Amino acid sequence: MTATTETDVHEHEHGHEHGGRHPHVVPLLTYFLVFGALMVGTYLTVWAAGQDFGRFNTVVALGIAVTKATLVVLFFMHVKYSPRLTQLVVAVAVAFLALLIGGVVNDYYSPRLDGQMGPANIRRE
Amino acid sequence: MTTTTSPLIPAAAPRQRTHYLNANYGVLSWLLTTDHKRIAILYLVTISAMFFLGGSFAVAIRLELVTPAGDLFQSETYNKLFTMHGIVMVFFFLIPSIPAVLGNFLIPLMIGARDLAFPKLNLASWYIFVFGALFSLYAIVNGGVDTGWTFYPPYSTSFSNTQVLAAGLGIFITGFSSILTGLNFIVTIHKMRAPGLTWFRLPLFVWAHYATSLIMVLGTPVIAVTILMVALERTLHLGIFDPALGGDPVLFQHLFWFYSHPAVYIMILPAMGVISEVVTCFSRKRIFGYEVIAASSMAIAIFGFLVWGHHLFPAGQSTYAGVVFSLLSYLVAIPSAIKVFNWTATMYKGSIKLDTPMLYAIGFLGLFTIGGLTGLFVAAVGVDIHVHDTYFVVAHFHYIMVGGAIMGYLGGLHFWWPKISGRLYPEMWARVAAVIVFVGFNLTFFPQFILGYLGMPRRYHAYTEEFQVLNVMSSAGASILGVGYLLPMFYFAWSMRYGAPAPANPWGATGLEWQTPSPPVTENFPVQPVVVDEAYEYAKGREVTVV
Amino acid sequence: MSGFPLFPEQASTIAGRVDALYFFLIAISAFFGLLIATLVVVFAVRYRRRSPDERPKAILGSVALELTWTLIPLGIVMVIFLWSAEIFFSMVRVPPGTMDVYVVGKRWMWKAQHMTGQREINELHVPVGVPVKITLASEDVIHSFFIPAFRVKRDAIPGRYQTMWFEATKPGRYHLFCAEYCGTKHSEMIGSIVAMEPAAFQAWLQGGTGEVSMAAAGERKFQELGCMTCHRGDTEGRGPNLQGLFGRPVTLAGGETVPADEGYIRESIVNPAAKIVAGYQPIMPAYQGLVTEEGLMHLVAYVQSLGGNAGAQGGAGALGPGGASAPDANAAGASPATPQARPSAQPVPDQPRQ
Amino acid sequence: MSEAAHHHPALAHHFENLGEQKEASSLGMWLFIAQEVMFFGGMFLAYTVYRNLYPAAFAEASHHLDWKLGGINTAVLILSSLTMALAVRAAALGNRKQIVLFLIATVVLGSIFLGVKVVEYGDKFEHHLVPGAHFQFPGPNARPAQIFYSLYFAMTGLHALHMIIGIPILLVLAWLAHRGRYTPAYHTPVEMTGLYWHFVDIVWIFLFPLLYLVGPH
Repeated sequence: MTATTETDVHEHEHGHEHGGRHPHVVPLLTYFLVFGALMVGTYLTVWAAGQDFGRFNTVVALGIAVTKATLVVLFFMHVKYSPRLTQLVVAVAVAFLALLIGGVVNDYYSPRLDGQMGPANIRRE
Repeated sequence: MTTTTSPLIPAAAPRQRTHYLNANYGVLSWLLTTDHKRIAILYLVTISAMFFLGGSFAVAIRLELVTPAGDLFQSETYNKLFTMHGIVMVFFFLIPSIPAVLGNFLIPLMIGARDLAFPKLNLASWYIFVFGALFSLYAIVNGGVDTGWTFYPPYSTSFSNTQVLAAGLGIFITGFSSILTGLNFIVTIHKMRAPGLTWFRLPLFVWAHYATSLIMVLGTPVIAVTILMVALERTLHLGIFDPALGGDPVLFQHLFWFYSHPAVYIMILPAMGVISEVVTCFSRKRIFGYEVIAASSMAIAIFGFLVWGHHLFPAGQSTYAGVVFSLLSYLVAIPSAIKVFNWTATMYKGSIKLDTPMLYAIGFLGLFTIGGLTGLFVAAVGVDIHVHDTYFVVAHFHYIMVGGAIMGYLGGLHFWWPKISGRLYPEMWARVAAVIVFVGFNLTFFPQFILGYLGMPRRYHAYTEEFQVLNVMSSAGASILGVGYLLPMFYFAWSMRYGAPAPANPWGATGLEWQTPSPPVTENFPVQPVVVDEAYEYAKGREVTVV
Repeated sequence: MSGFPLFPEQASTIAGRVDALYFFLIAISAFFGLLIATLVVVFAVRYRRRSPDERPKAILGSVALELTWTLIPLGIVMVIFLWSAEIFFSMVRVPPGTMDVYVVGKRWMWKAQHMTGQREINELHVPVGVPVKITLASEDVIHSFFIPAFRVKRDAIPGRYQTMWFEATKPGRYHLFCAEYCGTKHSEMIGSIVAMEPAAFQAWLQGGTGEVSMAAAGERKFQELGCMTCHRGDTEGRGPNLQGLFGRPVTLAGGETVPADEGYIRESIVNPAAKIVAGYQPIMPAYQGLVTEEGLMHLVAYVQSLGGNAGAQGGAGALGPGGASAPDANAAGASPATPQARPSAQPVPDQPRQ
Repeated sequence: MSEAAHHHPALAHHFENLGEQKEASSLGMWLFIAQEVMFFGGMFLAYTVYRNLYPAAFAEASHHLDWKLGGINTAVLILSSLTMALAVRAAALGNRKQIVLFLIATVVLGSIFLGVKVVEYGDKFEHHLVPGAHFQFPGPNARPAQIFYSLYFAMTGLHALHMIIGIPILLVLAWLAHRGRYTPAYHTPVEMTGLYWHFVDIVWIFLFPLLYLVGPH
């Protein structure tokens, strides 16, 4: 079932040549560098947990985890070389996750005026 | 979207033309089909069965509420009735109805594709849906579940001894059917549009389903994991919502409504897509404000995720969060209002023919407007404190779901029935049914607004005497509505056998799906169509001559 | 079926304001509903299809119209929003000087108790013209204390206190419903609120069944559970001194300050380790499941009666370790063997005072 | 249209060519992963809320977890992510022996991970740290700690379930690769399973610090 009229109307927005295009092959070195970075990241996570950054412990731990995750997404999952649509899907997923967690935790942390005890009433010095 | 002289339709359609219905026979040809059109018929049969099952529960509820004392059923039975009415109607009829039946059938046709992106996944979605339905039927047969369709802990986790696990697993499984259908639609709409079919030439039906699919893919997993946590708490005592351990039942409500509010947009957006198609066709005019309506669909899908907190106003949510959710709920009402204004403007200076689909569309406009406006009442945090969990809210969401989604579904079913079945349904009977549905619906649910503000709470097996008259009116309306819903089943079945054979384009509509013969051939388009026109191009008068 | 009401009574200060917004909303809905309905009907009739091949002119849209029916509805809904938010704030903010009532929702009945000890089941007598603050608790599932005539509703959630308030304006007997589905007899968990003139209410209060006041009942419970072994009148006890605690901010071990309201006191009894007062050891056993909600309310009322500005926030300096000298040295050293997670049913084993 | 692409057995009838089919599959897989993000997101939300409500109890409960085993598991899973990526790369280059080798390596590493989990779960049963009637936890933080362990078992259990689903798929892929099914022109299943496996690894990258390393130990 080939297209009837080979009019030039045949414009898909992602203009790629026909036939199985050769996928982008990531060099070995990149993979091993990323792997190394991830192992260092794991060590850092353990090390950071031992330190006492006060309230920033969670922020540091999550920061390391997010960088590791970004490395995996960009290089192992090829998002760095993927079409913009795939990158958009990743962004939307992360945004909605943030909306879910942020939206609900916000309720626990906004003040209550009915005088009832809630986490929001705890004023951190 | 028409090509000039279309070579698509063989001149004289011979009687024994093969199409997707008679391409092959036998049960396996249906149960193992990957043709999106046959899968749509499978869904049509399944959800119609679930609709009448849910409807029977509704009839039982209305019968019970004729008398103030709960004397028809025991309270346990009544609690199971309204719970199962909710579960069956929401998860097994309203959410799949338009996307799985009309969406599955029409999206490939409307974008000029041969099938959805993942046909096997489409069939798998139907099996997952049926498998989930079986779980819920098992729960219903084995004593039912009495937690309300909302499964609020700690009642659902530690106090109810009914089939909560089976019903929960049923919903958990069926949710994946919804996710995979949404995934299928998004990929199809992105990757398989006909040449020349740019995003702003797409029919608004496709836009509505694209927005709905976003909600399905991003929202449904949240309720899946929530029901999973309730199931884990009931079976393995993983006490996540258990107040005795310091767990917080309000956290469940956040998680549940994070999906369940966008779910009401899953129900209404496809109906809006149908209305856009029907109103333009029967006014024979370009849609008024195409880009605005398409943008409104997307805005509703995205804003829909920001407003779930209005279900928690009296539930101990923090004061400021409540006020913020009230504000956001008002912002999400604006796109719906814009759409109604645009549809009305489309009818201006049109050439309007009041066939059945248009009757349903006009009914939708009336009822959805009332539903949307009463949404302003329940979004007002001050008023909602009074009307929350009363019959005012019940009336509000029935106006949206029954007055909006089901009217849209029936309108769409009538509009595309010739294309689906290759037969014309009896016009007179269909118009009678539409009027009965409209009258029965209003008599059923309008009194409930008054009952609600009087303070009659939801889910009450017995109520105080002063509410009886309005309840009797509502039950009377329900019987009329029931008749109105039974009629289509008969004359649609009748038309399969005795209906006049349908031409390719009985309504003279634009759209690629009307350029294939009725019913379409298995591969939809003998020749890949190329789109040169804008959406709803009625003025040029070049649509295909009616065969 | 005598005549049936179409509109609920207005019997509280907030009812009039809620109804005013309700009528405004009805007016808006009626206007837009009729506008759309008439337009649709008029267009359907006036522009009905006269000949089969009629081709109306294409009208693509008009930015002006789109803007008008975006901004006008937006303006209207903002007015509604602000109006409703203002009503909500006054619903939530408890005025000072309220008459306190403790209500416990228990599967399928409402148990109310006045500070002076009167207990009522599925009924609540309140004086007209006096703001009444209700502290709601639930012993099992989520219930919802709903009085249609007063236009107020609040969920009773197990594991925490919820407060609501209202001020009756008209004497009479009004419906009380449970609005959150709570199981088999959800529809029978109803009752009535009896609003009375203040004088009549006082007479009713005097005629009570001679119940001991909540504070007294709380004190008896306090003795019975042996709380005084740690919470002593002076600053020697292992637990914080409760004199004048109620309503004043407390400094916690982590440096945060928390207002000592009913919810804080209840949580400190049920799950004490959640918030440790600065300078004290987390040695208090959890009484979750050992004290009924009513018992907890009695204890809270008792602590409230120990002075301190009841209900007012802030106030005197943070109650912290400054005042109390470190609990006697040996107690801090050899922290007594804390009982198993589930202290046995009998009252707290006597702490051997080393 | 290159003729070879036409008659490739894997080209479905409704796609123009293999490239378009692969893009559709890739978009479909990424949408599935977006859905999985929200699926795990619900549990991460519960974790976030309860950790904020009971910070001390979570820290104390977390100290009963063996962070060394958790650390080893993290390293094992990151290594399996590497071998998976190398398998996809080998498929793109058409090196059949390497595909099979790396897929088997990924399966082995995944099994090691699950083995360590079995050890950990067994240890929890011994120490009565499994929520329910027999849950025992010293000190006043017993109840919130039970919520921590409920979340621990729910999240790591769901994560392990995803690995239990992934491993058979990898074995099937290894078998098909061994029979030469995947070529540079067509190796979509390997790539899609790679995306799934990397996602499961990312979930663990977050689970490890959030469950095992709460508060200074």
